Amino acid sequence: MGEGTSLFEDAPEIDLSRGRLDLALVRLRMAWRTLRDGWAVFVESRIGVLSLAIIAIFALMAFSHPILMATVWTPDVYDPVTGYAFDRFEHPSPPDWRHPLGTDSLGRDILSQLLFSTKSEFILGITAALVTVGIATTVGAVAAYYGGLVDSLLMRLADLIIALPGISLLIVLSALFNLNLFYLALIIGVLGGFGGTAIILKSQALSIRVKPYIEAARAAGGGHFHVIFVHIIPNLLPLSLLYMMFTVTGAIFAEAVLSFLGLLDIRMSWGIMIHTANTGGYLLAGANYWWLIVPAGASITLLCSAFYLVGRALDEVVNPRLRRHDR
Amino acid sequence: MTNYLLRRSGQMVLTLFLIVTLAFFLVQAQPGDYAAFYSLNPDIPAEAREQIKASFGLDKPLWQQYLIHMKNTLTGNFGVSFGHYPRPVIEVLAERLPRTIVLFLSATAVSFYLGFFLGKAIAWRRGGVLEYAATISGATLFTAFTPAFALMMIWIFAFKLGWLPVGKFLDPLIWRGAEVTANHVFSYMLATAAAFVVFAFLTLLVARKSGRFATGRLPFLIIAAGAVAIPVAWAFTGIGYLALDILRHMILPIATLTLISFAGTMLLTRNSMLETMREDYVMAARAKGLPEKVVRDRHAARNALLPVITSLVYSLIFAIDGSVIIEGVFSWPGTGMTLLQAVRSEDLPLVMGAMVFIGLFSLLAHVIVDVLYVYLDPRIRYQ
Amino acid sequence: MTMTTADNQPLLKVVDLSLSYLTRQGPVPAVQSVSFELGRGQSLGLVGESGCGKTSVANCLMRLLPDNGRLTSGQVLLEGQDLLPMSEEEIRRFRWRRMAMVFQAAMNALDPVYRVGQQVVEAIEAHGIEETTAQARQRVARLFRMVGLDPQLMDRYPHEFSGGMRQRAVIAMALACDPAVIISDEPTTALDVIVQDRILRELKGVQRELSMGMIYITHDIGAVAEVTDRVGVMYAGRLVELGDTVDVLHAPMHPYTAALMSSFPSISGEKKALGTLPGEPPNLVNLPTGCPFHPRCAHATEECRREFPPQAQRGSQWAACWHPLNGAQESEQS
Amino acid sequence: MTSVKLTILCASLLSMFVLLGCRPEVVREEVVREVEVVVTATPAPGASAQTGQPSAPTDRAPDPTPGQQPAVATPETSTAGDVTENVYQLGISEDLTTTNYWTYLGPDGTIWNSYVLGGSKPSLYSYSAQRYDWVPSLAEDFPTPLAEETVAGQNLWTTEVPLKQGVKWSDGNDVTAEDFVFTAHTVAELELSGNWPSIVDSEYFDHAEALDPYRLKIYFKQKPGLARWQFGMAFMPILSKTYWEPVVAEAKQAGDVIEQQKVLYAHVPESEPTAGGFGFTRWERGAYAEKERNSNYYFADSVVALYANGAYAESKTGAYEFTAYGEPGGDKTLEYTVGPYAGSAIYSIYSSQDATVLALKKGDIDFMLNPLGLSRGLQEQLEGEDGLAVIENASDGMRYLSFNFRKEPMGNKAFRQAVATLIDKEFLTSTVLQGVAIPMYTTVPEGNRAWYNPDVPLIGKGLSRGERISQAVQLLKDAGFTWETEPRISEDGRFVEQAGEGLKMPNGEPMPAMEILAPSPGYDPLRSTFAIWIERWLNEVGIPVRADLTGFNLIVDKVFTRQDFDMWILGWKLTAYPDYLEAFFHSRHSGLEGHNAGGYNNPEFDRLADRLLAETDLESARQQVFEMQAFLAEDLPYVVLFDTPLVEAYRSGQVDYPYTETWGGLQSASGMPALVHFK
Repeated sequence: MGEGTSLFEDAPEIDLSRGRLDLALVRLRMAWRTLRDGWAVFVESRIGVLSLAIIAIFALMAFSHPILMATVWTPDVYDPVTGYAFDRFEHPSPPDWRHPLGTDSLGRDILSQLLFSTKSEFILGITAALVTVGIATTVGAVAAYYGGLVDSLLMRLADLIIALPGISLLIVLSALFNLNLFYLALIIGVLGGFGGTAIILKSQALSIRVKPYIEAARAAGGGHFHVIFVHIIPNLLPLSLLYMMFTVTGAIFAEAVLSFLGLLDIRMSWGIMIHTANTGGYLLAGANYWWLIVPAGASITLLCSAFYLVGRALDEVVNPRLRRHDR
Repeated sequence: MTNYLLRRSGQMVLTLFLIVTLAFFLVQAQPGDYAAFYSLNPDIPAEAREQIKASFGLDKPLWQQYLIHMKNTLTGNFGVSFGHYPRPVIEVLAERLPRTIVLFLSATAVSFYLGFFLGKAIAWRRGGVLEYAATISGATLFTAFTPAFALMMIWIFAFKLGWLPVGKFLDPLIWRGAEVTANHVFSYMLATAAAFVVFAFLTLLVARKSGRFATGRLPFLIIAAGAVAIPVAWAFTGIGYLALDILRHMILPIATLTLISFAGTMLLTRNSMLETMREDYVMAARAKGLPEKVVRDRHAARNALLPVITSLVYSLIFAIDGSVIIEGVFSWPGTGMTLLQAVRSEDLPLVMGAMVFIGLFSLLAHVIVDVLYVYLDPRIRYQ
Repeated sequence: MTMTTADNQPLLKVVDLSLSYLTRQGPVPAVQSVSFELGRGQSLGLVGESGCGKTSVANCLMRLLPDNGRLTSGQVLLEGQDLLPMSEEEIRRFRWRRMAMVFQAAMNALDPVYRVGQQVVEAIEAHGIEETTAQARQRVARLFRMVGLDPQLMDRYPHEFSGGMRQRAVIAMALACDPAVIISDEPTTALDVIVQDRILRELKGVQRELSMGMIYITHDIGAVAEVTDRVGVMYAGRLVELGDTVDVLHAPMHPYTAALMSSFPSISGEKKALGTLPGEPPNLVNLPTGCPFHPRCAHATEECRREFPPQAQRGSQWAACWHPLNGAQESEQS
Repeated sequence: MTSVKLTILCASLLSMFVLLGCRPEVVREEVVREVEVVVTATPAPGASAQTGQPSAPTDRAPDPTPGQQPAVATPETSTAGDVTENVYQLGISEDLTTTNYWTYLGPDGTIWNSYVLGGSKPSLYSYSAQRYDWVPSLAEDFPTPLAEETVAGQNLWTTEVPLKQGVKWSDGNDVTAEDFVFTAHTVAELELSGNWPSIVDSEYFDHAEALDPYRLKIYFKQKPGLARWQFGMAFMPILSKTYWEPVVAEAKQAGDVIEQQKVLYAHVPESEPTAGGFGFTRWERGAYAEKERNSNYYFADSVVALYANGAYAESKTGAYEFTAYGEPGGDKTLEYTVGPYAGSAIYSIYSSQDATVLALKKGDIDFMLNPLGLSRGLQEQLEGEDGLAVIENASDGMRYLSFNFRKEPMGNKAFRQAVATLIDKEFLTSTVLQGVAIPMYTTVPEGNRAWYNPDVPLIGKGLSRGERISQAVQLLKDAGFTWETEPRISEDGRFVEQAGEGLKMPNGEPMPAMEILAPSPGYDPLRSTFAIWIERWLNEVGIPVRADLTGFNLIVDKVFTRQDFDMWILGWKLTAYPDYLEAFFHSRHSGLEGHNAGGYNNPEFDRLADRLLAETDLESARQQVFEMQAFLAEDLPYVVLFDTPLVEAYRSGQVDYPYTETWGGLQSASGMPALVHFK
């Protein structure tokens, strides 16, 4: 994965004196071209496209919750946490048209919980991914650009972090601190950002650093920050995108596991849904109470593997050596 | 090679140092008083609390506390477990460690092998049905919700089919009359495995040094003989049936761990293979008229293994992480379960101890992988 | 050219060989209707710019095609046996035993994790040339001596070898099974000139000594002149000229050959202004109609644009050109 | 090469079968111990504990099961032969942490330790089955009444207890008064921690003396109430002096008292004499513990009978007969013969409830010990399963909402009553929580029959939504609270059309925004559900509260350690003798870390509580507890919310119990290893 395609390989052709707007325009045009080419490679992966479709469906689900709550669902009945299905006498009750996924053991609508949680999972995953990638690209670029002591320090830190088992560490943290969704995202993001992702982005940044246009930019009087943020980091973005996908998978999975163990301080999530089913003793009930476990369980698996597989497909876009033979 | 290993050991010592520091400052940073955790536990006699405070230097300034903490940790003094008072943390952990190691090393080995095997197969026959099937099922299992999945495995194989036991690591009815403890058997199993690995390693090393029969079958026959000798030797120890009982209990957790974790290795191997398959020496091997399987296994896969071996560390760490959940579901009392119980019962010394142990374990993983790497890559070996 | 097998059959006969690569942009014809013959003890050079299909021809001969490569037509007859319809297993037995290859980048042709000697032994054992490993190792020692390597070195790893040593080892490896034909794909590109020269000479010597057929692929006209008896010139996947090396080099018939030669320093080493070849090699995906060289050719006419030219024969030399050059004129240049 | 690998594999497999064949016959020697007797006893119920997590309410459960099988005796007859074949297999969720009885009642008081270790030590008195009568065990009869006596210039209270003769330790020694004296003195001298101080309270206990081997005299520094004597020292487990004396002597050599305790706690007993139905034989850490039948158990074959008229009778042929609480006669409500009928009891550890249930269904275990019982989903699954019986019992817990009395308006009684009125416990327990919880109105659970007062004021019970709101509004108005906009109820009385706004306290200040700390749903869905609904109902009338669902530890930290909060919801696991009422509500316990974290301070109640502590008579103590319950139900320092019933399952195809109806379920009797029958 060391060397990938660069977004702006031909960037040095740009005359730096031509002003930022032009530069931005050219960059935009080239980014668009790269995107189009990348997309062409991406769509070749049937798994990747399928996974992207799954993510899109989940995104729609996330958006649908507030809309449904504002229109057809009354909070009394459909609130994911405090709702109660008055129209039933027994809970958990099986699906019907009013509660398409039935209700949980506390009489709350499962579909509403699922949709509500989808939103949280997206927020969690994307926050974690943005934090990871934000830190990792900066760390990677800085380490590669300055080298020497800065590089050694940052990379030793990364070595340390990847040596830590993540879930175990989060469990310990949950014992010491009161973790809510935001802190969880932050911690996962920071661990990822200073850890493995930083190492990979650094090696990519190294290969960018030796490209002639970086020399050109420096010769043209670009300061360190200018070079790092305008020339190196944008070229790291494709690879960063790839690692965002993996971070999302990791974050959602970690949340589910910690919630399942009852260690997080949140009111509703897919993990909590399974936790509720489990403490109610329905985890073993399988077929009889499938709607308590399957929607949340399948969502975790589907969304996690979708992000993971999109990442894998992106890998083939970003890393040409994985592509099929081609002339 | 010496340089390489020295540098790596240096890094590891540093990492260990950082882990211990991290443990200390995490406890410091948590809301509430660090001292309180050690001293407010109502189950600990009041005077004992004072003593604990003193032994941790809680009355001293922070930097002195830190130094004391460091010294304590490095000398193996992790304090006294609240939940197992007055057993020292180190003793509790030492008791659990062999079980975790036996289970998770085997599981990682199996899952690594399966992942590598599948990875090389799907890279070799790229775009086949196998690739789609393996990738999708691998990723699905990889992201399957572990507790539910593990429980499902128990339900199917232990309950519905009744082939295997429902969790635990031994059957009390078999062990009732046994004269040895389970840890005794675990240690012997570990020792046997270690001895076998060393034996196989040395055989291969001798084979390679002598160069003569490097490509022959003799070394493999010798290793096979060794493999046969093990159960025979165990049969004479009189505790063979106990080991067998443990092995029977290991099947289901190993299968579960393998299923949830092989995909990582598989997909990595696939990518690594795709890259090595473009190398000239693979083309050369094929041109030499070597059978496809030889080209694939001895040349492409053998080289693709190098970057994958590095990821063995992560597989091991992933397994340790999984242990927190898997051990709970399978009633396998190892370090993962200890950590979870300690967290739940706020047995902070045990939490910290378990964390440092798990850190040590992942360092051990690094060492193993480094040695393997040196063995596998002559370019490093002869530097 | 005159050296044929006893039954008057050429050692290697390639007839109408065509290869396409399937790509996202559609099939790309990498080799089109290439035909040539090679006799025992004879050596044939294939020259052309990079991307002209030389290496693809070599790969076709060894049937080592990437998974998107498709042979669309042709025959490759080695000692009268057609290699193309063979099953994978049959071709596997054939490779190296009868036709071996010296790889383009010898640097990378050796597997870094095995000892060099072992990699040769492996080939010997795969074809059952020697009974025991010990005998195989003796054979490797002989081969090492033959290519000028100390047999002691066989238990070293590739990264302990210098570039020249590796190249020799690769040659030794190619010779391991006494092949009838040896294909050398730019065997010396990565080496410095002096080593290059020595290895070339040794290669030639070994080929003569063992009386093997050799196909020598290069873009280096100088090397062609040194080692080959006949030479074929390739352009855009087609063989555009074929003839005895001396004839082709002194009196090229195809304008492309002439241009190619003019862009290299003289064989005799005289300093001389390099003629430049205008334009770029054509995009194989989108070949020009007619003669593919016409956009770059000074002599191009309407018919060049319309139709692929027939072979123009001159003795044992031919060129696919509507307007073959007068050899005498051109020879002045060289 | 592959074929070689295959060879290795086949060879290994083959040799494994060889190995299987070599499995030695497990030769089991009949362990004949020279043992006779012993009484199953239980330590006194100590302080109550915060109910923590649903899956293990208190891992430091200080109350190791109220009265186990009452011990009684007749010499053992010829049951031995066939009985030893039976193995009683139980599932537990967590490992023991010690096998040392001192440690178990000291710092390691987990429920799991109590399941396995409990019942192997004799005690003077114990609880009777089902009814929790106070009956003699090692004692031959009731003690002499407390008397004042002056010893060496000190004014002491004394009592004398006659002991049964012929009760033996499994090492052959008699269980005598000396063992009691040794145990009590060790606890006092080493200042043992954990549950010990509540059993041997140094503020009361002075010393004990063996008048002769079977006559014991205990001296108290001040007059002990029921909690200290009858439900305290009288339940003290008695440890063997012969075995422990050297260990204690060695411990006393160690430096200060902490070191001494450490030495004692760290001792790992080996073949320690037992006096219960079983003796501890093997502990495979993390896997299982095994107890083997004590073949000369003194109380084996004794017969216990409970009569409908309240009488209690216990006898062992040729040894003793005992009756109390009236003349035996009329209907017997219960009669059983003490075993044990099993050769051995094995406690296997299954760390997840689901795995335990599968093991139960599969037949690997006969009964699962779990302080929380089965959740509803599991219950449903096991019901109707062949060979399994599901039973339900009242439990010994209480979940409550309480207030910080240091802040207004929480100190206002009308406010608390209004809150209690607004909470529809029946709706939540039966409708929302589907009957997994039982509404509660008083601080003693119904299952605790001897002490439960059914006639306390039931604030809000049976009201409709509308009635609740109007009553609460009225209560607040009467106390001087005012609204800018009063809440308005819909016509059918089901919904609030207009929530109350601008609520002002009697002093004219606006009602402050308040927080209810409650466990998060991940921790306990029941309590968090309550919290969320309470938040909603209070908001409807304009009381600005917000439920803060958070970690258990954080609540404990805020409420008990720092006392920085408004309201909180937690739970207690309760002891049979309700002296906890004093601990929870007496103003002397309202300091930091005290049980009365809310700072409830009512001199009237303090007087009641003090009187209870000093009470020595059972019947008048009962009257006082009734009075206290009624007082609390009206003054509402706690709004008691609910309790959960305890559901358990056992393999009825395999085992049978003399009775299954008991407070806290079979688990509270540790699965009755000495009573269980085999089919």
